[in-house]
Amino acid sequence: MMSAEPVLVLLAVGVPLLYPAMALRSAWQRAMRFALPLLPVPALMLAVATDPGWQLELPWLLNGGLWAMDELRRLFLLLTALLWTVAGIYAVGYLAAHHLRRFCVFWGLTLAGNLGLTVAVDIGSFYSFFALMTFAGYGLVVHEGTGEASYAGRVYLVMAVLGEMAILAGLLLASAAADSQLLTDLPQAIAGSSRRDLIIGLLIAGFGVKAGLPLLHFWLPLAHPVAPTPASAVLSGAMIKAGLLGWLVTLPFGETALPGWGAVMIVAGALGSIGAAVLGVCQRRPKAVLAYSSVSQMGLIVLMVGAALADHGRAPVLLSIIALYALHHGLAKGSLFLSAGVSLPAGAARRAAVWLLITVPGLSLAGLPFTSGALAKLAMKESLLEEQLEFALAGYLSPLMTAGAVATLLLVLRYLWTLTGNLESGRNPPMLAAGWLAAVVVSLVAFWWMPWNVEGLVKPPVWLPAAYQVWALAWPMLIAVALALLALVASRLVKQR
Amino acid sequence: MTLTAWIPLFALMTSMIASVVIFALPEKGYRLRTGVNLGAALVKLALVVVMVWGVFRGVDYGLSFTMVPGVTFVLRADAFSLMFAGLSSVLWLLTTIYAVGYLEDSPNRSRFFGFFSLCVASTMGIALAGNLFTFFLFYEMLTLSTYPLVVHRGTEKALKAGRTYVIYTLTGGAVLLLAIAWLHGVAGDLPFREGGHFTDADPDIQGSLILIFILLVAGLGVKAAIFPLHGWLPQAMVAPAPVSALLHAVAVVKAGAFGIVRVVHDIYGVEASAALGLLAPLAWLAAFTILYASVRALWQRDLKRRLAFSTVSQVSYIILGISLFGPVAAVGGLVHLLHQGIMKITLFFCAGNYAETLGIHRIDEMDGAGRRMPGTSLAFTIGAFGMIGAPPLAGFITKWTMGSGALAANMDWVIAVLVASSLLNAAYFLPVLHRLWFREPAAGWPHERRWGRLETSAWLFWPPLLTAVMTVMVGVLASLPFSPLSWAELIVLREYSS
Amino acid sequence: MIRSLRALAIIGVCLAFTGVLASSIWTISGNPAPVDLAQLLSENLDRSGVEHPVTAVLLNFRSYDTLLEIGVLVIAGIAGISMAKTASLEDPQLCTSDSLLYALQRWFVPLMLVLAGYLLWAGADRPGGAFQAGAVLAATGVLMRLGGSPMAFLRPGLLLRLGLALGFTVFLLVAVASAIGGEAFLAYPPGMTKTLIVVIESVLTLSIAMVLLALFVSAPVNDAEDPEEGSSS
Amino acid sequence: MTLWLMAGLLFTPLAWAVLTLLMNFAWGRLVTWGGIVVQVLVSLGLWLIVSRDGGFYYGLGGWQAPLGIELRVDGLAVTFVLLTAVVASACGLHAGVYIDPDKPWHRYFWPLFWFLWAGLNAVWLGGDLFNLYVGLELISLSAVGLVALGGKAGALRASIRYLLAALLGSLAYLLGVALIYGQFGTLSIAGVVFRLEEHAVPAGSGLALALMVTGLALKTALFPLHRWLPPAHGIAKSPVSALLSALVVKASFYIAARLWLELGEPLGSLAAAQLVGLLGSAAVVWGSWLACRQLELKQVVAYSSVAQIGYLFLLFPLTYSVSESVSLQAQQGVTLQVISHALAKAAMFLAAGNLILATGSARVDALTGVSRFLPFSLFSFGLAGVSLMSLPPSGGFAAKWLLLQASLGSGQWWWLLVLLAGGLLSAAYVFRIYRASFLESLETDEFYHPPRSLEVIPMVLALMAIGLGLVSAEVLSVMALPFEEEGSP
Amino acid sequence: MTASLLYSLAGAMLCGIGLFGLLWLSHLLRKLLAFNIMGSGVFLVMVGLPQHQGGPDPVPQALVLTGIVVAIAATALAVVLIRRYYHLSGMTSLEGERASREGGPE
Repeated sequence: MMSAEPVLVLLAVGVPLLYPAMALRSAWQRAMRFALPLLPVPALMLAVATDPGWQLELPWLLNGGLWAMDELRRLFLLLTALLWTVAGIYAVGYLAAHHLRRFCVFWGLTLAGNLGLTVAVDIGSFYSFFALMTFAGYGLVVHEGTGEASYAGRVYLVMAVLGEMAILAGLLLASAAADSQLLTDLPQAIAGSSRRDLIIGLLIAGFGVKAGLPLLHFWLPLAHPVAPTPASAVLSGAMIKAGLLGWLVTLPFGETALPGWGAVMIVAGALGSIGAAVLGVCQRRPKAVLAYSSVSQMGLIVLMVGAALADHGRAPVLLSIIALYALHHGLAKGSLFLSAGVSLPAGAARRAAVWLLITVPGLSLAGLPFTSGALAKLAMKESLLEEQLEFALAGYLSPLMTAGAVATLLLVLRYLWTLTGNLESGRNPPMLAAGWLAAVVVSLVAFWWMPWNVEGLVKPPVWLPAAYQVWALAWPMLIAVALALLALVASRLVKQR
Repeated sequence: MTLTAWIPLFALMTSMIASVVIFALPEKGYRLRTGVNLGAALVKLALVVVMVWGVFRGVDYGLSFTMVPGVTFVLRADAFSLMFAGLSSVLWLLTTIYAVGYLEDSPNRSRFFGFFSLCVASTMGIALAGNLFTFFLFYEMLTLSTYPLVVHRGTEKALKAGRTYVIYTLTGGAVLLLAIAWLHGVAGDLPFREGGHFTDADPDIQGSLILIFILLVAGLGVKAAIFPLHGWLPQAMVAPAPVSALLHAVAVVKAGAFGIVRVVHDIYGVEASAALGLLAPLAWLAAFTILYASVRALWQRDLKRRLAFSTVSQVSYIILGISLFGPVAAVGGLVHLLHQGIMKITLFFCAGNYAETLGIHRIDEMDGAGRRMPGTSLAFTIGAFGMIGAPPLAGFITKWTMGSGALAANMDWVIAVLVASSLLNAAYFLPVLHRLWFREPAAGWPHERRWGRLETSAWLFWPPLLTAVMTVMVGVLASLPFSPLSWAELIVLREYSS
Repeated sequence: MIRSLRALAIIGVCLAFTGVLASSIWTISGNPAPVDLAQLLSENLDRSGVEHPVTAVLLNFRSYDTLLEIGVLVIAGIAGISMAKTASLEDPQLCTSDSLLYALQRWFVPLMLVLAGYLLWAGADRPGGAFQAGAVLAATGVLMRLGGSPMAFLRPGLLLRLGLALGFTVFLLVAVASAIGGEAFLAYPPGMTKTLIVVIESVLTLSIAMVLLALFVSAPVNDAEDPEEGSSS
Repeated sequence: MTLWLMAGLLFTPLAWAVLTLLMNFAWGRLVTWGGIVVQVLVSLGLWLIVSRDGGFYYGLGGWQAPLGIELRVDGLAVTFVLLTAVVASACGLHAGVYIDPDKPWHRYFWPLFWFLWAGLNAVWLGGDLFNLYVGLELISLSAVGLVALGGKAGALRASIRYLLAALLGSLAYLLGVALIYGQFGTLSIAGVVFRLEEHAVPAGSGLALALMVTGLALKTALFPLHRWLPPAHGIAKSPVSALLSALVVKASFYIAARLWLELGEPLGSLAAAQLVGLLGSAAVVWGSWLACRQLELKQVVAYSSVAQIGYLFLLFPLTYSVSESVSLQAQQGVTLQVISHALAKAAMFLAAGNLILATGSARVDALTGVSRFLPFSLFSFGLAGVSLMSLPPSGGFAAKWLLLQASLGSGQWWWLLVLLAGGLLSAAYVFRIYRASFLESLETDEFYHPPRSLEVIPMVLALMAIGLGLVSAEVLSVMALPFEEEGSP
Repeated sequence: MTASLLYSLAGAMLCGIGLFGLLWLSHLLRKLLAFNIMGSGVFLVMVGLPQHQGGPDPVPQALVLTGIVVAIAATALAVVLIRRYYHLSGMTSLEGERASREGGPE
């Protein structure tokens, strides 16, 4: 199978890149629409079928291209491919004829950028794919063309360009320090360089814009509601993870202990998860709520990144857990977003089933046992036990995590509450329903067969948490439900007066 | 006259002869004129390719004879000159095709194409010049042959722009002549030599060397549109699109930058100019021009004036590149000479298309042009993204190389300049793209013209697309042996090794 | 006021000019010229074929000057004629019918012709020569013209132009003849210098007289003119 | 062989003058074409011989220097003879077609033309002071005759003014000759130089040189004494004004330059040299300033002559007490300036003549839209303008380069500013005419198309002016040749 | 004070007067006469100056003779031009008509 990789990876990146060419002939419009879900398939095959460790030399590409795959990137590639396939199916059903070809062009380009940056190892192509994804993403955000969409697009673009520039400066400084064009050499060079803090600051800020760090997240809640549903699903599911991947690949985790930066990230993570929850709850539109939920979830992941930065010993373990959590969040959040566009069928039984399938991924997000959320949360809890981490804020991690869990469930409940008001009843276009169902299935069922590993933190059988763990997962959810009921009652009283 | 001496001269003479022939053609000799034009362009391109292959293998093309007692007329094709010659001959071919379509039924076309090929002959002369004297000879010929093109329309505005253009360039030429004469007086006839002449200049002439350098940069700065001397470029935008495309984005502006690079690299030598403390102020001036021009571009409402200011800022990249004392930065500067040419000519072609097909000149008239002219707008988008420096296009390669070069020369502030200017570029290009693709068109176009199947006439449609593809290929395939980046590395390698 | 200022200025300039000129003349006459050209001239006089030194210089040593000088005279003649209109000869007010003048004319004309002939011949060894003879001849012409005789040959036609050119042509032919013979331009073949000089002198006299007369006779009173360039013709 | 050539050179113009006197204009034209061919061949032959064997003295009438008249045939003289041959033949051919043959007084055009040519040759080759005076007179009178030929009141007025100025100049020159003869007893320049080397410089003889130079400056229309030139050159017919501007003005300058190069050291003074240079610079500025303000095309070109003449007089300061190489550079520079100005100015006047013939009016702003009807003449006018602005690759540029080098070498840097400012100022008025011709005027009135051959001649001259820059090394190679044998005292 | 010096000085005086007349007078014929006076002054200087080393020197006399002829030719041409100018424009001096562009007569 070794020889197949280069062809497969070229196909994975090439197919979506060349797909927009179909837009030249208006006759191919129908074919373009149905080809949407097929685009990520080669990438999916690459992620699932082949085992990582291969390398593809492209000497003529930019400053000497090198594409490779390792354990971490494989997870991200898998997430991206899965999510884009599912969203693709959904999009076929969802799309109106208005500006269809333009949508497909930008869809293809963004997908190519997203896939490319997961496989790229040399700085040139990584940054190229990153920029391609960002600018093409703009096309998806402003697709509707309403005033609000173009405003959101403008904010997205301004912040994205600022982020890009920060990344460019950071990468430049790092590559100058490392005197090489490969990402793999950067962490070690950054650790040793005289301008370490400047580089780290730039990289964190640059990728932070994409990953939704607090104070850099403003475009997220604006962009998601206006973007078409499949686009916002992909936006929050896969594209945010690109920022995360940027951190994981460039920042010097294993080299030296960076207590300072670790602390900063933890504070940011905490702020992100709780602050986003507070804001999210007050939102009226379901997609806005979900946007804030993404920011809050990313806050949690940032916690783990901060921990990894602070304690370089535990870094490798934490990285794989971060990847696992990102995978779980991507899939769950994707299905939630797709559900926002679903309409309720006629029959009571079918209506109940639909509601059930909507709530379960949400609950899994909050850590419902037997779901990927539980596993992710447990793994996170185990990895962040303070006795193994020796740095200042280690003690605060577990309370923050519980607060995070509570916040997540609150947001999910708020989402469900707002959804009841917004969902209209009627027949779902077949492909739309299929896309949404596929997302739910993948998030709940297929998750267990994916090639993640929990480094032995959670004892097998992983999908059946131990008794004490069930309680650890359950009590934050109970608190959240209690708070929700309290809020419901308070709102009732206010309405009567 | 051996063959190696014959080829550079003939490369120069092809367009000279073409211009004479075209002048003699009657106005309605349309087919013959286009034939002569394209034939000359192809022949020239072939000769340049032969020379490129020759120089790559180390063949030395040279020709010299004493023109005025004490000064020799030298033509020499070294690596750097072929880079510029290559650029101008390729882009001239495309612009000729474009110009044939653009000037469909306007008067005085024989006059136009005559001066057009004369101008390219002088550009080729500038590229192949072997010493400052020959360089100056073609430098002034360029001024003369571009004036009729700038005032081609004959309207009052065009003539006023022509007047400003002449005042600027001729004064610059006079200053340059003063400097060259003084240099000739101080150090005799200096051929361009890799590594320069003044590495160990004796102290007493150092004072005058500095003054001469300032005068040289001032004289060349007029055409390179460095800050205080850039006034003529935006005004010269009144010229027809092919003129502003080839001249003010590629030939004239690049001649100035090319001259400065020659002075720093081949006359003074990089070490000497650094020792004399000349590079730092030059770098500051170039940086200031980059930022100033980008800021000015923000407020321009007319599309071509905005592109003109963007050219002013982009050309200073080249100067910034070579004034950062380091091989990698120099590579960045030199490669930008080519990249900016390709990208900017795409933008000007598209601007010309919009003006010619839809009659729109101002930016706020461009709403929804993307739907009506998707091909041209796609090219415009690629060009714009290239200018912003978005990878994987040509602009990114320059910015990346220059950035790492600046860091190697530990000039950190250059990174800030590069980032700031990319932001400014984005600030004045992205709104245009937004209007192009995401805005609904206004009621009707000012005056629309139909050309059957294609969105605009074939002559106007293909060149911008071709240059857009070149922008992408030059960016993506940057490390190919004959790509601009590796050719720039070859130049700098020879420059810094001697 | 300005006029007087201007007068003063011009007077000042002229006085200064004269003063400087006088002082330099004074200093020059102070020290003698190092070489005496006259003494050198006398040695070569015999080879010049003419006894009188002035004529020798005029027609032999510096004959090129004389050739060009005759050329200048012919130019003046040409310019004069080019202004004339054919009918000017019959211009009434130029010729008088006064009988006293007619009688006087009958006495003087033969006398002046003889004088002219003498002057021409004397040029060889005593002061005289072509120019003086030509002038006297011209004077007789003027007298006859005033006396009313219609000098037909002076009408600006081929005859007049032939007369003008005659002297100059002969001189030129003699000059080129010796050059063809291998000598320098304007050198006389040895031995024949005396006769050649006399021939040239006489032909010159005729031409000089013709030029001076033509200038007087064809007074430019006509309106023939060429429109100035560019003005709407 | 050289004797034959010398005889031919001196004999043909005078013979042709007389020959054409006897014919009408049409016949005269045919004969003139023959004469032109002979004269050009002879000049070329002489040039080749001198470039091979170097200069020599040619005693006229077989007599040697102090007594007889000697012609000094060196590189400079021969270059000028060849230049005259080229420009005069061009003007002759152009006049043949330009001038209306059936007007009776035009029959006298050819004789005056040939006398002018003979006078010019006499001046270029003259080595004897008095002979130069007669040559100058020959030129002046024939030039006045040409200006006045068939002219109206304005032309006559200009020719009278010209005649008076010329005569005053000649008299001043003659007075100088008288003083020199009184002082040194010999009339040949070589003799005077020989005397000066032997004896100490006698006081009072400086005035002689000053007088001669002033007289010649008046005849060359140097700045304060220039007012006679513009009317004369402006109003005369185009071929005539081309001849005047290109050659006649240069004759008196040539003599002044010769005197200065031979007698400048002993008799002249630094103050005088700098004064003349200053006047030259003033001429450049004043001439260009006025050229910008003229309304009529030929007046612009005439005033541009006044300006360009200013450059020539930079020779005086640049060759006074400077090193040998710098002085040679200055001489070469001025020679190139003379040649390129002669070619460019002749081309410009002939082209202006065509343009005026086509547009029907002599004004500059009547040129709008002519580029569509008469592009060829306009282009030759433009090319000549390039040489006037001394932009590369024209001869004017090579001249300016050499003058720049000379002024740098001699340390008189202020001439640098004059040269550069002069270039820019001349660009001002040349571009004013370009501007007028490029303006697209809507009302395209009908134009008269002059015969095609009229347009070819100015183009050839303009191309030669442009090409001169490239071949200036060969052209100047003749100048610095040693003499065959030293001239006898 | 030899006789020749006297002649030369007289010549110089004549030149001065002639020059003044030429510059100051406006009537063309008077200018012409002034020109002739100056001419004869110059000729006097030319002949007078070399006279002093004993005996007359024939060379200047020949030169003067040629000079006189040239002067006659010039005067004749001037007269012809003036008459024609008078005939065409009725003016006897150059200043009368429109001043030249710079103003100020010659």
